[in-house]
Amino acid sequence: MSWVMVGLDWLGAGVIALGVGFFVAGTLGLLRFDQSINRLHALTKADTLGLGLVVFGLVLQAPGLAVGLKLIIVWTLGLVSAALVSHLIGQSLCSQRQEEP
Amino acid sequence: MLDAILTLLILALAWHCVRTTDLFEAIVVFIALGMLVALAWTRLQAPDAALAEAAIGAGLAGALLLASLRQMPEMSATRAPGAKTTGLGWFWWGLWGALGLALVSGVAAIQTTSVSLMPQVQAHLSDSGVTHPVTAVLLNFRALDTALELAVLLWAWMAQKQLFVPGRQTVYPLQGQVLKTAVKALLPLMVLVAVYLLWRGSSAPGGAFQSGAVLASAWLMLWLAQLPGLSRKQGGMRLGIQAGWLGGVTVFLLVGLLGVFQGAGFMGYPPDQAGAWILLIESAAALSIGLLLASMVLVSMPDFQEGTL
Amino acid sequence: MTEWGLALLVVWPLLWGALTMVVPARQVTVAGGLAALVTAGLGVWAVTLSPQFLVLGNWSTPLGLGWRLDGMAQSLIGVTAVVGGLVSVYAWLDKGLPPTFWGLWLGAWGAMNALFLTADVFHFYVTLELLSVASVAMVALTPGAGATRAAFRYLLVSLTGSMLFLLGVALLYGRYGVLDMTLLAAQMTPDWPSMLAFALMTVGLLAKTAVFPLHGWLPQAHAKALTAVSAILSALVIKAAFYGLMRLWLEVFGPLATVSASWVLGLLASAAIFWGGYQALKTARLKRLVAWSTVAQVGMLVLALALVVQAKAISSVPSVHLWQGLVWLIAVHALAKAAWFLAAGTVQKRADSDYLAQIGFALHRSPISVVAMALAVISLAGLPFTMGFLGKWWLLSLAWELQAWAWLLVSLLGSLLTMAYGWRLLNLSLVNRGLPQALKPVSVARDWVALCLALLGVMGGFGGHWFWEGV
Amino acid sequence: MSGLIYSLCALGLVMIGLYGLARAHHGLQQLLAINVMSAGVFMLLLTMAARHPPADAVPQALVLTGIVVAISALALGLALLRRLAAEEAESHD
Repeated sequence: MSWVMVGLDWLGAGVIALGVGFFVAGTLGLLRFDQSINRLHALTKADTLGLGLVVFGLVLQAPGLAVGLKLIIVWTLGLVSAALVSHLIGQSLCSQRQEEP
Repeated sequence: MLDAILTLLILALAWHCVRTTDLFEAIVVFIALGMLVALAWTRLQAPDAALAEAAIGAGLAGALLLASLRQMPEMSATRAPGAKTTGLGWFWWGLWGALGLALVSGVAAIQTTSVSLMPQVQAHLSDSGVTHPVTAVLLNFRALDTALELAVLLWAWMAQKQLFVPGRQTVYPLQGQVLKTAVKALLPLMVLVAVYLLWRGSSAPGGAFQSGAVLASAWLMLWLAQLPGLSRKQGGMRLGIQAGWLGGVTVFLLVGLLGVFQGAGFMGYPPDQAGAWILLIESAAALSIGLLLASMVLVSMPDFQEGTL
Repeated sequence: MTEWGLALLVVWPLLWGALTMVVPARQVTVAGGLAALVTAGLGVWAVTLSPQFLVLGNWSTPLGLGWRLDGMAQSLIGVTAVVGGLVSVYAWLDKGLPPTFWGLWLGAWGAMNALFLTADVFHFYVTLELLSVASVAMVALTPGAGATRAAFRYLLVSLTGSMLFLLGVALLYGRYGVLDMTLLAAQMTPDWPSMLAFALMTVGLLAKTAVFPLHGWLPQAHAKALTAVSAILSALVIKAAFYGLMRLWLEVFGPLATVSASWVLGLLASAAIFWGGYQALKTARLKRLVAWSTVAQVGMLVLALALVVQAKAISSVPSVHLWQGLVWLIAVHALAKAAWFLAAGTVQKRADSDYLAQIGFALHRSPISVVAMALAVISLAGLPFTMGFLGKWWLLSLAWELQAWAWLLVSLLGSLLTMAYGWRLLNLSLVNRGLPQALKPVSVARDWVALCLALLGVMGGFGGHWFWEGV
Repeated sequence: MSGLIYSLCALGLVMIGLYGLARAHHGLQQLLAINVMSAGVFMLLLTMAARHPPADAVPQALVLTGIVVAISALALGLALLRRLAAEEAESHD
């Protein structure tokens, strides 16, 4: 194993740790905020970044190109579904708000 | 270490799920529990079961539960204040504890017993038409189990059709093109994943169940985005849907009868044709599972009307 | 040929049941009814075959699923065919049945045939689940919140029972590594995991058989259901779970089913006989009375099972006709209870009321149904010249041989109770006619179907010689 | 060792499910409790499969069958509850 590989491994581990930190922050936000909109905010922002970092870290450690590409596809799908779901939740919150007053 | 943490988390969530008096919270916790249980099952080297549990046990069950919750009366889940306690509390706790202890000691006694059907499975794997042992067990060695389990699904759906009450609530329609566009883009991908899972099932974890679950969610997304996918107004579509419901059971049982005809026994295949028959059965089963599960979730929606399926 | 027949026994009702979903509603009765009659024919034919064991897909047993056609399975398939066929005729005549009934009933029938045939404990669980789903759905065919609630309760009990059963299956697999009943029976050793599995599976099936104190769901579910459904549930579906108990106690867990274990069964059975009888004496409603009678009669079956277990455990007792006696009792109860429920349903329909106080006149105007009920009651109580008499005689002589005086007394008292609550009903038709009232028109053919079943239950007694000496 | 942990977890789920079933006051809670219990039973089967490598395929197949049976029963139970709610709402009107 060359020193480049070792370096990439360590770098990947660091990036993953950073990503996990974002996840923890997002989860904290989910638990601490009291309004659904705010919770959504915490989740989408922090978790998207967290997922990106974790995937990036894993790509750095990936044994081959195929695995790396698969990881990137996972990340893309994650992004799309997160955006879609949060959009839907936001819409339903909006329609609830219009209903209430 | 990881196992211990996971176990504790699962037990804590399960406890919370049955303890909480807020039904919504209980359901959300149940969904999270399903995900963690699936994770635990991958640790137990059971990727097939884990995939199915994550998709069906947590995903679709969660959708069913949440959709049904909106139609329940606001019944309090707490004990009515006037309800009398029977005074037998200690008795039931004692019984519960004794059963728990009995189970733990019983399971501990067989923890290292080395009995298994795996050698048998491996010895006959080459005659089964597939190379993935779980698929071989499901579709060949114990094929009638699987056929009758598809029947359970079909009969449960038959019952739900009978029990159907049209939704009374109105739900605000979603505005904008975001969902439609996204669904149009994602749908081909989901179908591709379903086909891939089905194909992969013959040699690696995957198969009709997992594929069916993906198809079910694809259909549900079609419906949510109000794209024309499940509308029964067109005659051809209606026939197709009905054929899809019945397809899994009927194809499976008919191929089973064909086995008698070919001398391979009821629910058996000649070894050289087994792979092809299994693929046919799995395709029909995946379509059936997908359609049935999607239909079950659809009729549980609060705004679902009979004509729209 | 044989394999075709056995396969069709399961496949035919399931395929037709599934197809009723796409058949236009007007033709469902014809399609379903014809399919049911063919199923009945297949079942009767299966009785004439020689006993055999076959493994599906030409595999060998620990790997493949075994099907076993032995005397016990054949008898149950035959009873289901006869009773199911006649109930199907009744259902055909009943124009008020929703078309979904046929799909559900054919599914339940296919599930029962598979359940009787299978020799695999996990496959038994799958068939049991299919049967429960179809049965629960059949209960829910009755409109109204009461029936829906009863169906939900039935589902919960049924699911819990299945889960306990499956837990036992998991323990058995962990201990022995096989799922086939004959292989399990051959290896069974009385150790802790096996005992635990035995207890769990028994409790699960006791709940599904509605044995005291797990009977609470039955009177509601069976009384609220539509008439044909009540007959199917009480006469047949309960017996499927009881058949599981028989297989477990007499076969799979043979070495574990000791005399002391049989005492537990006997005590539960006695409680069921007295409690069911007491409630049947007390209730004010017609179908409720018949349903409580089922609780008591299930107690009688379990008592018989307890005696058979004792007889098997004490080898000094000449143990002839053991499972035959049990099967005979099952047949007696299936025929009599189906007849009773169908007759009661016809009367209830005529009077348009389920209250005993309001059906006097309708009873008076339904002589055929009254005769059917009377024959059913005397067969259940075990009066001479009926099928029930031979069953009761067998039971009493077995108790006598075993010197089990307590159980002897209980079964005699059970007969007295049966006559007492049966008399409540017959008394209404003989003495207390009530005021003339307008009756709903109901076809007399339906009375005749009930009478056919009841007559079979009586005439079966004359076939006793062939049965008891032949096997 | 990890096998034992997961067996205990499975039994824990079964016991929690039983407890939940006993104390539930709402049909939905009862269904949830039964499903918690069934997850436990399935997990027990899987621990039985994972005792010795390679993992035994038979219990895994049984669990797949069980999952589909469980969701069918859950869906039927929920349909009954929805029907019940509608019928009760009707009788109150």
